[in-house]
Amino acid sequence: MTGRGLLHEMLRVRRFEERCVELYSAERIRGFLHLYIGEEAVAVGLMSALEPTDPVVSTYREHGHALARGVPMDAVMAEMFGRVTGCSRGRGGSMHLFDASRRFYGGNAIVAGGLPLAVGLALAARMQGRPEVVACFFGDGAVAEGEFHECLNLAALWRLPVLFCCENNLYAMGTAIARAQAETDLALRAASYGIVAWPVDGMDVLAVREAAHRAADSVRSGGGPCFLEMRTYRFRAHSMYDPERYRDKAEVQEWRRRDPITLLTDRLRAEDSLGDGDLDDLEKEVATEIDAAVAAAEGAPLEPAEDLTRFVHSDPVRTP
Amino acid sequence: MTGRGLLHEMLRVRRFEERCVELYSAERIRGFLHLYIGEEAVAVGLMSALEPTDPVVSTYREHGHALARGVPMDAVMAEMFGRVTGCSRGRGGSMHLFDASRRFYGGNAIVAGGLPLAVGLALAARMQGRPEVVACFFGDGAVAEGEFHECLNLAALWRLPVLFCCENNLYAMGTAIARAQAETDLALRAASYGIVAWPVDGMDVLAVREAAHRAADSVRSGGGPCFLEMRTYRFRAHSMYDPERYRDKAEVQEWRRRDPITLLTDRLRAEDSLGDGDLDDLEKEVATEIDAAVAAAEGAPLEPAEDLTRFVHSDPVRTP
Amino acid sequence: MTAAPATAVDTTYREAVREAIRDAMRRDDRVFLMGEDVGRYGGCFGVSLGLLEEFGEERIRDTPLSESAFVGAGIGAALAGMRPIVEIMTVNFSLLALDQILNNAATLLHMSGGQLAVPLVIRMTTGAGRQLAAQHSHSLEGWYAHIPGLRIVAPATLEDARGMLWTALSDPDPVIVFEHGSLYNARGSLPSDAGPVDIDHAAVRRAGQDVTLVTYGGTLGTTLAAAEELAGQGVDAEVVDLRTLRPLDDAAVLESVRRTHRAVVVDEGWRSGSLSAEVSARITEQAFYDLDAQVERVCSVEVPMPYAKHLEDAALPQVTDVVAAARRTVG
Amino acid sequence: MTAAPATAVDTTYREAVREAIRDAMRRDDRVFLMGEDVGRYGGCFGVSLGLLEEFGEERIRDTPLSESAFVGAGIGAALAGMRPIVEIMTVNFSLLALDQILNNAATLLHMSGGQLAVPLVIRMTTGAGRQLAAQHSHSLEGWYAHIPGLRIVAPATLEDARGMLWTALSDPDPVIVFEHGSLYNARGSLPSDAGPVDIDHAAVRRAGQDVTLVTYGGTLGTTLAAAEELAGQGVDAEVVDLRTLRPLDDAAVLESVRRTHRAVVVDEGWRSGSLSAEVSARITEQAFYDLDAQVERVCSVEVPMPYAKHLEDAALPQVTDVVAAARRTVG
Ligand SMILES: Cc1ncc(C[n+]2csc(CCOP(=O)(O)OP(=O)(O)O)c2C)c(N)n1
Ligand SMILES: Cc1ncc(C[n+]2csc(CCOP(=O)(O)OP(=O)(O)O)c2C)c(N)n1
Ligand SMILES: [Mg+2]
Ligand SMILES: [Mg+2]
Repeated sequence: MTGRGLLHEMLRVRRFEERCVELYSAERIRGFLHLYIGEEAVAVGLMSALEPTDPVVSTYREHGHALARGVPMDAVMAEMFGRVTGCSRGRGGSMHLFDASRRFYGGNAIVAGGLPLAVGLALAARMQGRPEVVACFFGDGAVAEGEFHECLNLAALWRLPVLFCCENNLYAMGTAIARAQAETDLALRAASYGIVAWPVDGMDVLAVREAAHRAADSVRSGGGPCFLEMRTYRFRAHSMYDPERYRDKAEVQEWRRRDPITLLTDRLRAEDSLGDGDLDDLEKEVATEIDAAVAAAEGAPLEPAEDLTRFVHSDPVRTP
Repeated sequence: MTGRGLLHEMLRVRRFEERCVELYSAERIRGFLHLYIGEEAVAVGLMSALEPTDPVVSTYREHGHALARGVPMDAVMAEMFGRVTGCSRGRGGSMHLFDASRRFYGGNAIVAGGLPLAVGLALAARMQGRPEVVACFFGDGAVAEGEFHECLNLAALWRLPVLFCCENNLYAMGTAIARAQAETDLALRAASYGIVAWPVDGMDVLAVREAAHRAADSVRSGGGPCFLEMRTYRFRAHSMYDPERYRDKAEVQEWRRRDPITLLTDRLRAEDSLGDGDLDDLEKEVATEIDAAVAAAEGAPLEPAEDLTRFVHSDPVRTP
Repeated sequence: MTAAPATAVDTTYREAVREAIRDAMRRDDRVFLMGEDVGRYGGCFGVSLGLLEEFGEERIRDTPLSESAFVGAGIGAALAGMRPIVEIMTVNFSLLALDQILNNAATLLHMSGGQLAVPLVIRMTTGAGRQLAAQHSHSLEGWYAHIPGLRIVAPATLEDARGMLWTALSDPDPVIVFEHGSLYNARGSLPSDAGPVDIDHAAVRRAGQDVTLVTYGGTLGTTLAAAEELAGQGVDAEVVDLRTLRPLDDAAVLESVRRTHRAVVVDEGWRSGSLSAEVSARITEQAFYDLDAQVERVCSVEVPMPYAKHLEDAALPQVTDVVAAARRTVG
Repeated sequence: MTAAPATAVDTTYREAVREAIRDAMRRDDRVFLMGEDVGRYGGCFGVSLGLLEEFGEERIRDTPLSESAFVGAGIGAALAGMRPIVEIMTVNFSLLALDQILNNAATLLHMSGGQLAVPLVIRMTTGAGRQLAAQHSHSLEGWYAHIPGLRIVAPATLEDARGMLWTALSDPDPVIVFEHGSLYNARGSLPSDAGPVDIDHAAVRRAGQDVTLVTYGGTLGTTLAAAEELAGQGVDAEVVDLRTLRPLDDAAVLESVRRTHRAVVVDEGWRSGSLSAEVSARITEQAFYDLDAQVERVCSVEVPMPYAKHLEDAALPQVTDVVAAARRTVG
């Protein structure tokens, strides 16, 4: 993917999220909504280094992961609207985006709850002889959970092909990392399991992409799990209900100066890979895509309530 | 406690456990029975460095912990017999020895289940301004559990007065440590939380005692938690149902050459602190104590079955 | 000297819980509040807002995301003489601490032969209805009500939100308080001197004589609305709010059913194996010959809760469902 | 070519489970067994003894003590096309993995709109009766039977121990198998060609016409013994073994109760909120006018299980309790 392509992807995420805020105020989207604004470089850089067959396990702050993975925006937006055309038929909403065809294993709203799945997907890949890398996203907050420990140990012990993608945005809701972790250097924490781990500037999409390539190569070639600590920041509140009492406006401002989109734009401009009208073109393209997604979602049908109990169990196999 | 005293304590545990085997065969003791034979130096060395007011949290392999802590042998033996005179009224059995008066918080049969209690006991001590050290015992197997991680992090983060006493006997049931832990150096694992941690020869009671003193002093003086990895070995099967298919007889033999009781005996003899008849005297004293405990247990009453539901909740407070 | 007369104060369920915590913290310095984001953030539902400023970091204690460790730490602290209030953000996350709750908090006293009491209070939010989807919408009160050694309470009114906590803290044994997430914004008034209430008895929230509607927590509103609707149809329903889910106040339920001869249990839990099953079984066991009809249950449909509003509505007990069930018993 | 006629083979419940695992491993190379000490040790109850030697370390996979991780890993492996059998040593430890079971295994299919099926089988030992005390004696089948998306089975006979596993593995969705610890040594004979059995239906283990005794798993023996004793007293009891605890085979239970007009549910779980409550509630809901007496329940006393034998006996359902309950319904 070109620099321009990465920029396009980040813009898609950013503008999508911004539109979600409006749609939330308009009560088109409900439930919990966790925005990815500020962290776009992580998902975009990471996904650009994966193969389409690589499984991805995500969190509840996963719009960016889903979009960057290639889940169609129409399907994501329709999901937020609770429509049957959504990528989870409207059953999941913001926190539970799924796309089996793209090996996007969702959308998990239990902090650290996705890590064991990633270990299992990796185990299956190994047992079946498939050279896959399982990308597993989680936040700094997840690192305190017991499951984190169990899974890092298991993946390291069995040398499973898991790429642990830690999105360290310095807060778990209102809890700053120093008030949650005895060891705030999360790459060091991972390294204590004998896992190759290093910190990455999560605001620099090119740095993330490069690190992801290196890590994925190592994992894919049988080197065992890797751990990337992507140092990033969320520019917005934890969710739509968060008055952000726990951090200074100044701190947020400081980080906004390292906006991943601005950083890449400036870089591409400096390199002359982004012409004068290019950004506008991209913005227009993105706006058109989002408008279409919203329009499609608005017009899409709801799942009939009679289907409520469908998929509690698999549909009976129809013998032909 | 003198060297002779330590030897006496270790002999009490060893002979007690040996008698338990007989009593198990005779079906006087039932349920699960986990012996401490081979590991006596750990409990005895450790407890000798604690204050009577220091809380102790233990495991299901805790006869040695209880005896070394000073829980009367009569009460422990009666517990194994299921008698109301037992230290848990016969309700706990081998895995659940309690003695609140000695701040012995039991006897936990969920691996790693005691660690959170220890963290809480330490928190209370701190909040109440009491200079206590909470000694928390657990095995190498427990290190893989999520609770281990959560508790080490919490204790380190809050700098709580916990002394983590890891009994690394190299196996969790039939699973050798290298097949359970990606990082088999458990002191290193603990150190990754910023906890002062070091390995100790768990077969050498004097080494354990010295390490425990140093660690307890550090913890008591506000230095935050410490972690001792006591390297030891269980000479007998995991429980009475274990045919020990997972380890070589030769390995067991090798470790038996470092029997903690023999080691101390030899040392005391070499130092001339143990005279010719002394060991015999100790043995006799211990045998007498055990005989008396067994006799008392045999003769002790059962709790009336009508009291089965008593203590599901606290007895109603009787206003005078 | 005479006490100033109590005035009525406009408030919310959220503020009532906060006031209960504040009151307890002031009364007893062994009390402290511990959980994820209870301090700086003010509680994920804003319940503890302002308490950090008043009581400081030691007593309003933010924890890492380590449910098992901090719930277990609450148990340990209780063993050593503190009176912790542990907040688990929601019941959905409480499963991560269930081993500690079942195997330690509920068990230590009995297993130690009466030596180790655990005076711990755990608060957690429960329930659905806010489009939070499958992993954030459970009603698992029934599971906790299965555990010997625990007392389980479900404040459904402002008075209970304000009053149950201190009584729970005064209990020498562990108590779990379930606060339904849809209630926090409920408005009403409380006397300015509102204080502790009993946590032993069910309460009749509406008297009636044709059918007994038994419920608790988040479905009390639905059930009262159904009773109104039934009244319009000539059916005079009595509404019993269980309040305490363990131990159940059988006597109150049976007293009502013996008068009305009919019962409907309304419970937001998944039907099979929910608390409603226990209530139904007890009614039949103890009042079989007083019953004029089968005991009916209105519960959630047995599906992971969907996000889409129309599906969530279809999954949850609605007023019309309660009305229909009641009519089946009198029909 | 004709198949050799099946002969009867003397065996035990333990061997029947082992044979079921071996058979499944041979039939389908996507199947593997994972859990604590299933390999080198041979399984904490000796169930998997010898399988490591036959199938190797990859497919008989010892895990660290990390219940949440390895159960979740089973879910992940199932998502990716494997057919894992995850062994949790005992139900007591399964709480540490309950979040994974409820929020992932049971939920992913529905929450993903039908995209992600989880063909996973979890086996665990359950129950009391061996003086293992409070933390090793739970019967929590009822909790698992509350969870939509799961199928729960409880083999009570050698035939079911041998036959349920393959059927469970053939299910596209998660199945939990509860093996009662007191059954492993049960002896009996099985045909040499014993194979898969259905996991949809309850089974009548003894026909009778005066009262229906409904049970499952570890209490089937107690219940059959009670039926014999009742026969001696002139009461002809029918014994229904539920076999599958979710979804419950209502039809079978009701068919029997409609004939006998009386029912007793026997369940080793703690009485309040146990599976027996659900069975009782369903009987009353669906067969109220067929009942001649209240539905009775015989369950465990609601205490953490004590170690001492006489106390454990007093806490568990005994033959005399079942007899007495049955007599209350016919009395
Ligand atoms: C087990 C669990 N505990 C608590 C929560 C409530 N919660 C949701 S998000 C969150 C913060 C997670 O922080 P982090 O892992 O850093 O991810 P971020 O939100 O910063 O992306 C919390 C506490 C939860 N969803 N799951
Ligand atoms: C959570 C949990 N999982 C499994 C078990 C079963 N079990 C009992 S002891 C044991 C081994 C523990 O090993 P370790 O911690 O090294 O202690 P040791 O027995 O060697 O003293 C296991 C797996 C348990 N009791 N609790
Ligand atoms: Mg974060
Ligand atoms: Mg060990």
